[in-house]
Amino acid sequence: MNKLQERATDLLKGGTVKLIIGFEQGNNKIRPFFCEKPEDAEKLIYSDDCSTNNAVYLTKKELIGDNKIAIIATYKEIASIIQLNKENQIKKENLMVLTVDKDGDVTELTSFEEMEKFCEENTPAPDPVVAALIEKIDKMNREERWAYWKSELDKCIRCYACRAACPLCYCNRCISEVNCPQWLDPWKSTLSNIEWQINRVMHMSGRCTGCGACAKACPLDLPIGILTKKMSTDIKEMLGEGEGGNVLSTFNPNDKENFIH
Amino acid sequence: MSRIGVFICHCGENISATVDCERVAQEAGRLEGVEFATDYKYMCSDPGQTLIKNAIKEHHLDGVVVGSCSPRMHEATFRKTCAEAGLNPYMCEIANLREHVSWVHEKGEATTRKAIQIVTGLISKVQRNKPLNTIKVPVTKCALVIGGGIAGIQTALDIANCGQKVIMIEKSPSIGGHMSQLSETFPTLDCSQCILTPRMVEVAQHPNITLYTYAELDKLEGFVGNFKATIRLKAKSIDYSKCTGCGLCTTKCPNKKIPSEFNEGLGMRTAIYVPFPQAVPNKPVIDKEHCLYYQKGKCKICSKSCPTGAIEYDKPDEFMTIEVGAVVVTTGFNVLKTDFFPEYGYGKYKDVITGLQFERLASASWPTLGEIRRPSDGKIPQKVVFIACCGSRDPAKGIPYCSKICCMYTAKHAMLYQHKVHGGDSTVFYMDIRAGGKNYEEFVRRAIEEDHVNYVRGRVARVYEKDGKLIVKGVDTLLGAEPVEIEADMVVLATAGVASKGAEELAQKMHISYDPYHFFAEAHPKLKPVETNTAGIFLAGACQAPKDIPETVAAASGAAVKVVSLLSQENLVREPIVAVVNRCAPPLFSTCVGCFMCETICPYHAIEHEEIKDRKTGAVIKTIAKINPGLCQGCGTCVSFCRSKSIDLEGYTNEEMYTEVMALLNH
Amino acid sequence: MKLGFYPGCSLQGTSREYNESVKALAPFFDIELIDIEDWNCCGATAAHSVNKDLSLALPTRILALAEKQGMKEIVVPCASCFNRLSVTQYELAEDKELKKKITDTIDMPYEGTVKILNVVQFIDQYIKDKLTEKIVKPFNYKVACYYGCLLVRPHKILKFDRVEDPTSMDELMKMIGSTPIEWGFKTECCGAGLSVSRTDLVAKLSGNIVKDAADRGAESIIVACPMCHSNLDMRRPEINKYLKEDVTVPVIYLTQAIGLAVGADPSKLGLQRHFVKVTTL
Amino acid sequence: MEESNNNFEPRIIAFVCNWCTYAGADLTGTSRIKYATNVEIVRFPCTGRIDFMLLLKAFAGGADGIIVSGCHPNDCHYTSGNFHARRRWIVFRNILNFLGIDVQRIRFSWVSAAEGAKWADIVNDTVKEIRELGPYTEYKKVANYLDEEADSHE
Repeated sequence: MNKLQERATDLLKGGTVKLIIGFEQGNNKIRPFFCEKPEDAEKLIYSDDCSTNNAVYLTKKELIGDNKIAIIATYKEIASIIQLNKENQIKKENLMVLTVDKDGDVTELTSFEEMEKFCEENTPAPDPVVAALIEKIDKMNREERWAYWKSELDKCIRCYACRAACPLCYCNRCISEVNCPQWLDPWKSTLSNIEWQINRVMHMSGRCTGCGACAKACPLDLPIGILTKKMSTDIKEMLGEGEGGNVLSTFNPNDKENFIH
Repeated sequence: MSRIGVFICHCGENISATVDCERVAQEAGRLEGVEFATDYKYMCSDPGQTLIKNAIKEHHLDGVVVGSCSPRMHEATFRKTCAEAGLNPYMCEIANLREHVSWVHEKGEATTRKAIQIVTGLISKVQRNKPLNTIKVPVTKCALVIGGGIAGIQTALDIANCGQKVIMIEKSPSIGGHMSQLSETFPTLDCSQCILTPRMVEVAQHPNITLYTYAELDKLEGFVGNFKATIRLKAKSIDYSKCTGCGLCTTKCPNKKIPSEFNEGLGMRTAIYVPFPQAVPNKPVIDKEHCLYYQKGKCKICSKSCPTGAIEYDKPDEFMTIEVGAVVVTTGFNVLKTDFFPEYGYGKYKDVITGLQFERLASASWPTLGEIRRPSDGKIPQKVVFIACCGSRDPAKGIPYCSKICCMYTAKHAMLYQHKVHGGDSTVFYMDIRAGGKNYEEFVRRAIEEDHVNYVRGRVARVYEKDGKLIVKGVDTLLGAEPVEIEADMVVLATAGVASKGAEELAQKMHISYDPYHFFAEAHPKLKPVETNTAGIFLAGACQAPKDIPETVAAASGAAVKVVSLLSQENLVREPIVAVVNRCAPPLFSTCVGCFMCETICPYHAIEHEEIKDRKTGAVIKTIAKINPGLCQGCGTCVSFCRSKSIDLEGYTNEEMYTEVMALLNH
Repeated sequence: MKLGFYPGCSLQGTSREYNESVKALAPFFDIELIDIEDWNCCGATAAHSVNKDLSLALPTRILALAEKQGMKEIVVPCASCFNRLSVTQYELAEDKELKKKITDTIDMPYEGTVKILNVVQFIDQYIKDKLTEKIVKPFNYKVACYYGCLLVRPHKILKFDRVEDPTSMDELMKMIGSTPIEWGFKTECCGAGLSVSRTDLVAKLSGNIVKDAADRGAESIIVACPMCHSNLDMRRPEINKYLKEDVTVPVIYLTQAIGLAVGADPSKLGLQRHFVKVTTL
Repeated sequence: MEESNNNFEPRIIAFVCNWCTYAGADLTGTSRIKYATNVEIVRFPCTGRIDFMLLLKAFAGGADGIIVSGCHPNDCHYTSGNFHARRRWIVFRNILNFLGIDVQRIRFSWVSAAEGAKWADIVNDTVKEIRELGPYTEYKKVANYLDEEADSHE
């Protein structure tokens, strides 16, 4: 057993935690693993190659209840945990955050300062594919952009996998489910598909940690991840970093714009 | 199926000249849900209103749309009409057919069409409207005044004289504030103490005023009409019920070398002390930081000397919770100390003093008995330089604003100096002389012309000491920018007026806004000068910006009237246009997920945390946002921010607005 | 420890001893100062009084060269060069369009990442900690620390010391055993570039400075600016003529004083190059 | 068949706050300044209340243009609603533009209660501009996918 597995065994045996959310090797890919029994601990591995952002499970009451749990976290999870905490969605006393370094040593990040430091030191390089696509779209004229997005989003089947995969889409009732008024048509249509994505991006503004789980979850491989990516970059440039990651519920009297007459 | 009534007003010919009112009514009458539609010459007239009332009763209308002038004109009128006929007033909407249609468009088909569309939009909206009831908030009939300077004194007396109860708290041992430190006041040169002390005594003796000195606000909760304030009563170490104020203890206290705050450090006081002879209350407190007993555990001389046994060393600070309906903040200001000005000596030279220190030197009582003697050696200065705008109007010093009072008090200082030191020589360096105010300009002219104060327009670059003199290097910009060098015996800096210490912290406790300089912000610079953005909290005096005494007193009386008009009501009646967080059946309880990101959006701090608890165990199931209807003013910014649409604004709900927009377009 | 170094024109000419003393001091503290290769004039007063773009382009080229040569920090002893370089870096950081225009002009990439240190900052950061232990001969004199204009102003840009009453040099002088005096002319103007065209004005302005220092018993005036030095030192005959007395207090560079204290060879510090002889020391 | 731009009458919805722009538009009326009939005003308490979804819905409902207007910065009746709204619009407009939605069709402005003439100018300018841009056909097509299918069968 490696150090991670040993630590996991101890935690579960000693009853320190009820559940460890981590990763295991699936048939073809790394997948999330919910480890509840000490004897299962040997299945745990550490990898940042999992397409899921496991922080998404931290807001699932039915999974966690009032139990203390541990999460084996990579940059993605930790960035999300920091944001979730700012949004009052984390009970710190019930959550243990573990990371594994390149030597296989397990570290517990006990405070949010430590987590923030971890994120600063481990920020992944930007994805060149995403950047290239954004640049390509930026260079199109408006009609071309419209045609591009219309044809892409026309394919969307509104399965809401993007919503389910996102750790920050934790609302009990999504706007897509509100029917008084019916903001979004519930069926698949180009209009409501576009409207849904606009809502998703607006709701993510300033909050998105850029983990890319939404795009990876899309069964049609639609380029929806670049919407949040583009929005995050532009917001930083236009408005700076918002308080608590939230740019839309704070303001600066000197915010600059050039379109209000 | 709703039963809407539509009433189109001709407004004489104001509307009907360009809009075919009859057709608007006819078309509206054909819409789904419309039970009754008509047009009339003057809908706001008595017969017009009777027409509406009769229609409501006769047709059992459950909603009304009046097509008339702007709702800003007659919305209240028509809502009242509906209420009189038994229809909830918020089931009435006004289509603006005059200001937004007939007066701005030519006669024609397009104009009539637009009128029909607007009416259609509102017919759809009113079908979604819910009856709303005005919000009644009971009022606690007592006001809290924070700060016992002239602003607080005036406010408290005015409120108390109207028969309302007042609680005044003052953080220092005596009320009186900065005004009690002043020698004489411009532009009349009457003695500050003489006009102030009677009012201080009146506060202490007024049956409607309860005074707590040495007390500070610890916490403020609640909202207009219903505040709950926690007051920290700092331990005075003296039982005031026993103390007779004989003052024996203060003469016996061995620690006599403590710089007196009242004298701005120019005189000394003891550790057990009354700040000044006319203090109210005129009873001592023990300054624990300097008391030998508190610091070293030995002494107790005051206790031994006290004839009534009033000294109580071991009493801790106490906390008191009071309920008040309104709060007036009158915490005043401070002046910058000389050590803010390295170019003028950085607090190094004893004879470079602030204007407030000069007030003490000129004061008849203390520490020089009214003789102008400089602090370093007690000599009478033969040459004095006054420097105006020290810090003020200087963005590089972080104080771009004008401190307003300095021009006048500097003229007064120079004048007092000339009166007291015959043959003395005084120079004032100034940027501009701002003497706007009744008899102010005349006062300054008197200083220049009758008392021969030498006014030099220009800045001082540096003050340094050489051979026992203070060398003041400046420039006279009216004489071709000639450098001026004066060998002075004393230099008085008119240092900038700044927010009082702890102003920011106090503002945060009360949730009122403040400007970048920590002065408290009024709700509107012109029309709401004594209100804050938090209903029920008012401001007066220099806590808002530097102000002189007449202005402060005027503002204090203004704030008092606002308080009295609030406290004279049994209930506050408020429009029910407030935001609400939805509630639904368990296990969800509300669609609010408690992210509380809306908290920062609310300018009124109306968003609170509500814990939903298990009825049996009392365990917290969920924490959701709750909007305090007493604080909410109904802007609705939180509503459009909320991602899960868990907040809605009564009167402008998502459904109402959505329906109105879609109906406008679909017609 | 290697640091970038920008001498500037004065340090190659009238103020060779400043250059020499900075360079002589470095090895005592295991510091190697590496000149920016192919450096040019910063433009000094001349450029920024006639052509703003030029006055920005010249320093930008210097900073761009430093970046290209991999320097993270550069030491700029001349107060005027320090001022011009810092102002340029500030203005270009504030205005993206301007930055583009200037970098297009010099046709070199420029990021604005190089940290610019004046001589006092350099000593504070890299010498101060080890200074006390290195002292072999305390500089046991009454001194007047003279800061002049360009070292501390404008504060908004330089963010160095207390603008109206700087004390950083006083602190350093205390460390090497001196007694700094309190005086009124720490940041008064010496007359600067008017040295050549209006020597009479310089004699008056610098005269007041020298006189106040001497009257208060200063045994030397400590400076960190070549211009101040030449006005207080080289213009002493004119000053004395204006003052109608013979003031002999010498003017020496901060680096020379520290150099003496740590036992550097006086000739390597260039002390012999002054007009007002440094004999009493 | 698109209508020719000359006789095309755009539908424009104006989302305005009650305290500044609505009152400003009232002043346009009391000053009897004439402007185009193409704009219909919807009253909100504050620009902060104007949900971005309502703007999208207006386009979906067939609007060719939109005006959003409220109090000038620092003049908000509720002190900061317009500041929050401004941020929201900065982000929203940016996203729409990236998606290729025609942001030229949304006119944002500050009109105070004293700017009756400015309101008339804003309306007239917007009507002129939208008239030049023509009907927002591409959005209308997407909004009603049945029509789009019908089109593609032609």
